[in-house]
Amino acid sequence: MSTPESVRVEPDDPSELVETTVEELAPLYRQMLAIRRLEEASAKAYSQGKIGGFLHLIIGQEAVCVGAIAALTPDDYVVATYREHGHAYAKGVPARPILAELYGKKTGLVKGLGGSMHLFDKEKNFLGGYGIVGGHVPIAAGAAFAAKYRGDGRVALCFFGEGASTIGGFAEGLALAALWKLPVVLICENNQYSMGTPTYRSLAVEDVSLRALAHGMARDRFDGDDVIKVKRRVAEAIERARTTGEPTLIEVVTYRFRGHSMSDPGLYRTKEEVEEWRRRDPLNRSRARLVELGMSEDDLTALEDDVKAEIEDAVKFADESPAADEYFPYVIKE
Amino acid sequence: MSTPESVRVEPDDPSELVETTVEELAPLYRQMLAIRRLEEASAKAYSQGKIGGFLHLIIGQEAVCVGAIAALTPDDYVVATYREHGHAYAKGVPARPILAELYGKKTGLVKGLGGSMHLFDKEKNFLGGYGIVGGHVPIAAGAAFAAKYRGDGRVALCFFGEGASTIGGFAEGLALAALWKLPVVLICENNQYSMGTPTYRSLAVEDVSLRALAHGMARDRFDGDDVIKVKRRVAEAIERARTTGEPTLIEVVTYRFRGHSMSDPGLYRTKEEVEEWRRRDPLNRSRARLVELGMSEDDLTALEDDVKAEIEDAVKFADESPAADEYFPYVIKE
Amino acid sequence: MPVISYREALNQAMREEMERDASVFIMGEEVGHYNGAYKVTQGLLQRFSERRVIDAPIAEMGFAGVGVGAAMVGLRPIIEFMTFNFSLVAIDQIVNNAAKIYQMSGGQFNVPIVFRGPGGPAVQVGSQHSQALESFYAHVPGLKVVMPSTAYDAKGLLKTAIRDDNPVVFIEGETLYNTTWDVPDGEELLIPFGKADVKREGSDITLIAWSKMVWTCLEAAKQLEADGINAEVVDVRSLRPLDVDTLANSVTKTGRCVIVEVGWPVSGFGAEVAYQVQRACLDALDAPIERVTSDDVPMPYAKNLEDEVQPQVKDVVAAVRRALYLD
Amino acid sequence: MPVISYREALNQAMREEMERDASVFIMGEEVGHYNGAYKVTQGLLQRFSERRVIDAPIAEMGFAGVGVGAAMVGLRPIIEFMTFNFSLVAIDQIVNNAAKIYQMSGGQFNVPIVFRGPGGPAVQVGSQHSQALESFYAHVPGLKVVMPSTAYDAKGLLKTAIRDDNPVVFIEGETLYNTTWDVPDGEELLIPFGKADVKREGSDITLIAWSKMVWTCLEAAKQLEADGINAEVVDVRSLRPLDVDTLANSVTKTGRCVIVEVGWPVSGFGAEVAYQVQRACLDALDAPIERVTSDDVPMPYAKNLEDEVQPQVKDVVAAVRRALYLD
Ligand SMILES: Cc1ncc(C[n+]2csc(CCOP(=O)(O)OP(=O)(O)O)c2C)c(N)n1
Ligand SMILES: Cc1ncc(C[n+]2csc(CCOP(=O)(O)OP(=O)(O)O)c2C)c(N)n1
Ligand SMILES: [Mg+2]
Ligand SMILES: [Mg+2]
Repeated sequence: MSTPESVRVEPDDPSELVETTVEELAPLYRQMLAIRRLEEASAKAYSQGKIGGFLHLIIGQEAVCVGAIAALTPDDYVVATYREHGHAYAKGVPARPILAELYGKKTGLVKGLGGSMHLFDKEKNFLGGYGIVGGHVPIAAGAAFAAKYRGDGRVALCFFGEGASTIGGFAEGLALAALWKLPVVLICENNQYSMGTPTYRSLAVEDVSLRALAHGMARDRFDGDDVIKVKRRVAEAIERARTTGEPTLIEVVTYRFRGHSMSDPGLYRTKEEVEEWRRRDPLNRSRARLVELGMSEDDLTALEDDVKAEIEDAVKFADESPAADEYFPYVIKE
Repeated sequence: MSTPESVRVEPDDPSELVETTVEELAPLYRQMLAIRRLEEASAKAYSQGKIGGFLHLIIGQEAVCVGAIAALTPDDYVVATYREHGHAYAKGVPARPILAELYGKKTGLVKGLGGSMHLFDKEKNFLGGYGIVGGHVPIAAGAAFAAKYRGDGRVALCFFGEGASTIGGFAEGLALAALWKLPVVLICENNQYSMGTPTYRSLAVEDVSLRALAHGMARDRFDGDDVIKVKRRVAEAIERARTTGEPTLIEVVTYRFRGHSMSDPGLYRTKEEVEEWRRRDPLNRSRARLVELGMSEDDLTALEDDVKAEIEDAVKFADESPAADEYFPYVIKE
Repeated sequence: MPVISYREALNQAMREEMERDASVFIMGEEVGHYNGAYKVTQGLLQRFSERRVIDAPIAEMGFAGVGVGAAMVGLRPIIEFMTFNFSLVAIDQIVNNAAKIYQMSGGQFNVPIVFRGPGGPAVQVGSQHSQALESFYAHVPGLKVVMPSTAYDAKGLLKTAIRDDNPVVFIEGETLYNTTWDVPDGEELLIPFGKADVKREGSDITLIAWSKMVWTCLEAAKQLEADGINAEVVDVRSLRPLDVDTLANSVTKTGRCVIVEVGWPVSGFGAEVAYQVQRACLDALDAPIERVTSDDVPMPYAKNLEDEVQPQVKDVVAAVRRALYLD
Repeated sequence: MPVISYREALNQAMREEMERDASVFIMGEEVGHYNGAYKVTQGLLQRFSERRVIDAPIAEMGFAGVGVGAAMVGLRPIIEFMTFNFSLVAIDQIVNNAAKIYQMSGGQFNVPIVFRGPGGPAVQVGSQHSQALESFYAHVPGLKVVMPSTAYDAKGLLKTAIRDDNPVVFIEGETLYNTTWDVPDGEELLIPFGKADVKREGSDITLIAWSKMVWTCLEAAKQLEADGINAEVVDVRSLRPLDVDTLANSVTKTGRCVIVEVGWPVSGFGAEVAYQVQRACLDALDAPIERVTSDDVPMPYAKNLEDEVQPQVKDVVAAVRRALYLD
């Protein structure tokens, strides 16, 4: 059994600064902000009855998907859960079809058939959007298997919550990725709750990354406040996957500011706890960093206005789009 | 995360001697021998067409089930796989109903309904006999859960092959046992092959016991040649389960002398490898030890004759028993 | 009689049975501290403590199996699936273990366990979270399968399920939790399995349904009345064992039959019902049996499509008119 | 035409398709070095190397899912289940992922995957290893379900399955591997899905079956001939899509119908067939449709009981006589 030298299992000191530039950080800040605004717009539309079903927001966790996916190339694959609007956006899916999908419109990313939990974009190599906890981990391993089979150098990123770490799908995906050395990076977004259950009541050991150990798989573990740190650390794993074909299990400690889904008031957490994490808001942190790095308030405001306009446009688009209208053609491919 | 001090993960030096007495060892040797003869009788009956279906023999591995179960009390539970004749016998099930079951007779342990893979004995707290790899691990955790629920101090032993360590049922059973601190001892009989697949092609890391690590579960790993050693080491885990309620994952390295089942000629192993392990035959080892400890050849021969008579009687019983004749009453309990 | 919700009825059933029998416990995701994803287990943790109301991590195969093991040695677990969609990762425990252990052990170990939770299409949750799987479970010998449509039936059938010595798959209507019905207080409400229930008497045609579709049929019957068509609505309630007699008696009386289910058409449980009814009363049938089912597609997300896919009152009315040769 | 075994036919189908299309690969337990638990993949590892013939550890949910992911990005996996009994631990991948991804993705990602392996009762392997699960899979939109009875059909249907752009559940008869049939050599054998096959022409009654039961029906037809009864045997072959036309044409011709399946009776696929046939030709039916199924029990181990549980030639003959009002 071997574990790479590079493994750092403890969350780092959150105040630690990772070197970056305005050129690198500003677009990531923009993505995070767009995701935040998109989620807020979705929440609003949900409360207006324009979106139905389950709506899982990622507010507070934006730095994870944005940072991780920033380390990919467009050819690489991303596989995610039901909490995936941000991941889709970070992979290049525009706000318009995402929101239209949530509205159940014909112009939606998947024609109104999938809704919030099932975003897919073939062109962007965004492979979904899955509602069965853990069931998508083998799928990500499969995309990585295909990359290895073809030798095309692609890598698959797979996102899942810490709640998924107890289910068989995750365990089997992990075992196969390790055994066959598949170029997949498994990213556990440990937001410390699986619905209303805190990790200390669902995990015997509150360190998901340790699962890699018994499979001789590389692992990493850090906090997800700094989008650049996420990018750097995930980039190491991606590099390892791309060059050696070896998988990595990464755990990023993060926090969702809102309930599990729109129907969850989140009463199982104290106000203080939520406040504490809101103070660590990855967006504020990145914005402050941009100011430090010399980005002007004007430029920031311009960026923020641009995001606002983008999301407003998406809302308008979703609002004005026609309702979804067909489903039979998409059951069996002829 | 904590791992008990007592963990020893490397297989011990097989020549190492564990203290014992004739009084302790002789009955265990007798059990092992009875199991060996029972398996041989089964193999013969299979080749005569008296037993059908899949027949998985445990020849070579006898010291594991015998040693482990010797450390239990009758009230404790045992849950096993399809390769479980020996486990049933060690838990106190007589040879007669075991063999009659394999023959599909009315007098069989489960009335001819289960066959070789599905032995059950309620009175002996032998909970089966399961054919779906890994699926019985949660069941063992469930029996342990019941023991904890009632506070009755019972412990459950669960046996499985190393091939089961990649499947979800095992992973979930392990996670739950660790989280809920269930008094279960999970015993991986690592016979180095899962059907025709050697461990180096099925496991990323050829040490199943390491899986315990990430769950903060106690673990142990040793070879299964010496029945007394198995008994001692498993006894430690049983003691831990009984007194603290904590589960243990134990891996015992062993070897099956024959194919996976009667229909497997075992061509994937070299003659030399098989010979090497036959030389380590746990029965020979125990017999030699008994001689060393002062048991006379006469006493040994008497014991061996007794075993022979017991199994011959069981064969006769099975042969002469009437065929199974009903199945409807055992579908739904009225 | 007090009018209570389907949710409250289920809660009462579990509470009463847990009071009555210390071997009954509940295990599932969010059943305790969260009081249940659908609040069906509201207050039970508080009443019975963490020993008997156990929050499980996400490991359906694992905790379903833990339930089976515990049941084998005499406890009476109630395993909650947050929804039956998630039972698919645990179905091996249900089909290969729970249903078969009594047989495999030659009658030694029975498995008194209830697998319960909401099933059937929910609202706008997409195809992975919206499906009716009763045909799977009804197929399997060794299981009992129950699907109540009303609060009354929910309470009486769940209490029976908990006392049953066999594994019971108890599928609640995901959209029925807020529906209300008269449910007697005080006295013991136990509804035997294998008894269909005539929810509305009628003479012209028999509508056979279970769970949510009973409500759709009752609504259709109301509309049909306006056209002078008097429909009888029979609620199957217990799919396995199935009460063919009550169904056949009704069809013998009316001469016509429409079977309504929210599941997929092919190999849906309705096909079995159709076969049984046809066998029991072919001569009494004045028209071919009609089936109304969801479309043969995974459930779409958009509300308008979702409605289109599922049987609506108008679809039932249309089927009745076909069966009466009115159109 | 060369006479080859069902096993060899499947092997040829895979070999030919792997030669033809580099994106086809095989994954499963013991498919490579061991040449398959039932030797269906004999020689393929040697021919195509470990890259394309992949021995998987015991993790059906995992490797079924790996297949789905690989198929989404354009490979064409053949996933072998050592037997379909073990598909129950992977069924979530089949039902919730493979079958639905084309729909969930709004038609963007199709999943060209074959899940294959033996199914149906084997011989004396007990209830966990002996069951017919086709009713489960046939229930699910998004899947195709195929069950060949002969070497000819096995080859032609498997080749079609591998080329199909959708997930195909391909269930082989666990006891049919050694049966032989004429299979053309050289030319390309592709049998379209959705086409039932009349395996024996007859005029008095239609026997409908699939997989192993086709052989039972052919044997019954032979015996019936001695009594002057001329039975037509129709092999369903493709359960989903189902060729109702061919079935209905036969029943319209004969006026009588017996459906024979080796699965459990309740909600078995035969109920669906019965419903479809009844709908398509109620007026042509001179007697109620008869079904012959296994008994409603988990499979016992003892040979004599195992035979008793499953439909035998004599049971088919008896059902035919009932349908002809001869007894
Ligand atoms: C197999 C399965 N079981 C249960 C659920 C219901 N469920 C949906 S999300 C969720 C919690 C998941 O928590 P986690 O994995 O930590 O992800 P998070 O929601 O925190 O992002 C549960 C229990 C499900 N979707 N699938
Ligand atoms: C879920 C499942 N998949 C596949 C099989 C077929 N199978 C039976 S035993 C076996 C090998 C098991 O190997 P291991 O766990 O090492 O146990 P051993 O037979 O060596 O004792 C396999 C693949 C099965 N029974 N269940
Ligand atoms: Mg979480
Ligand atoms: Mg082994």
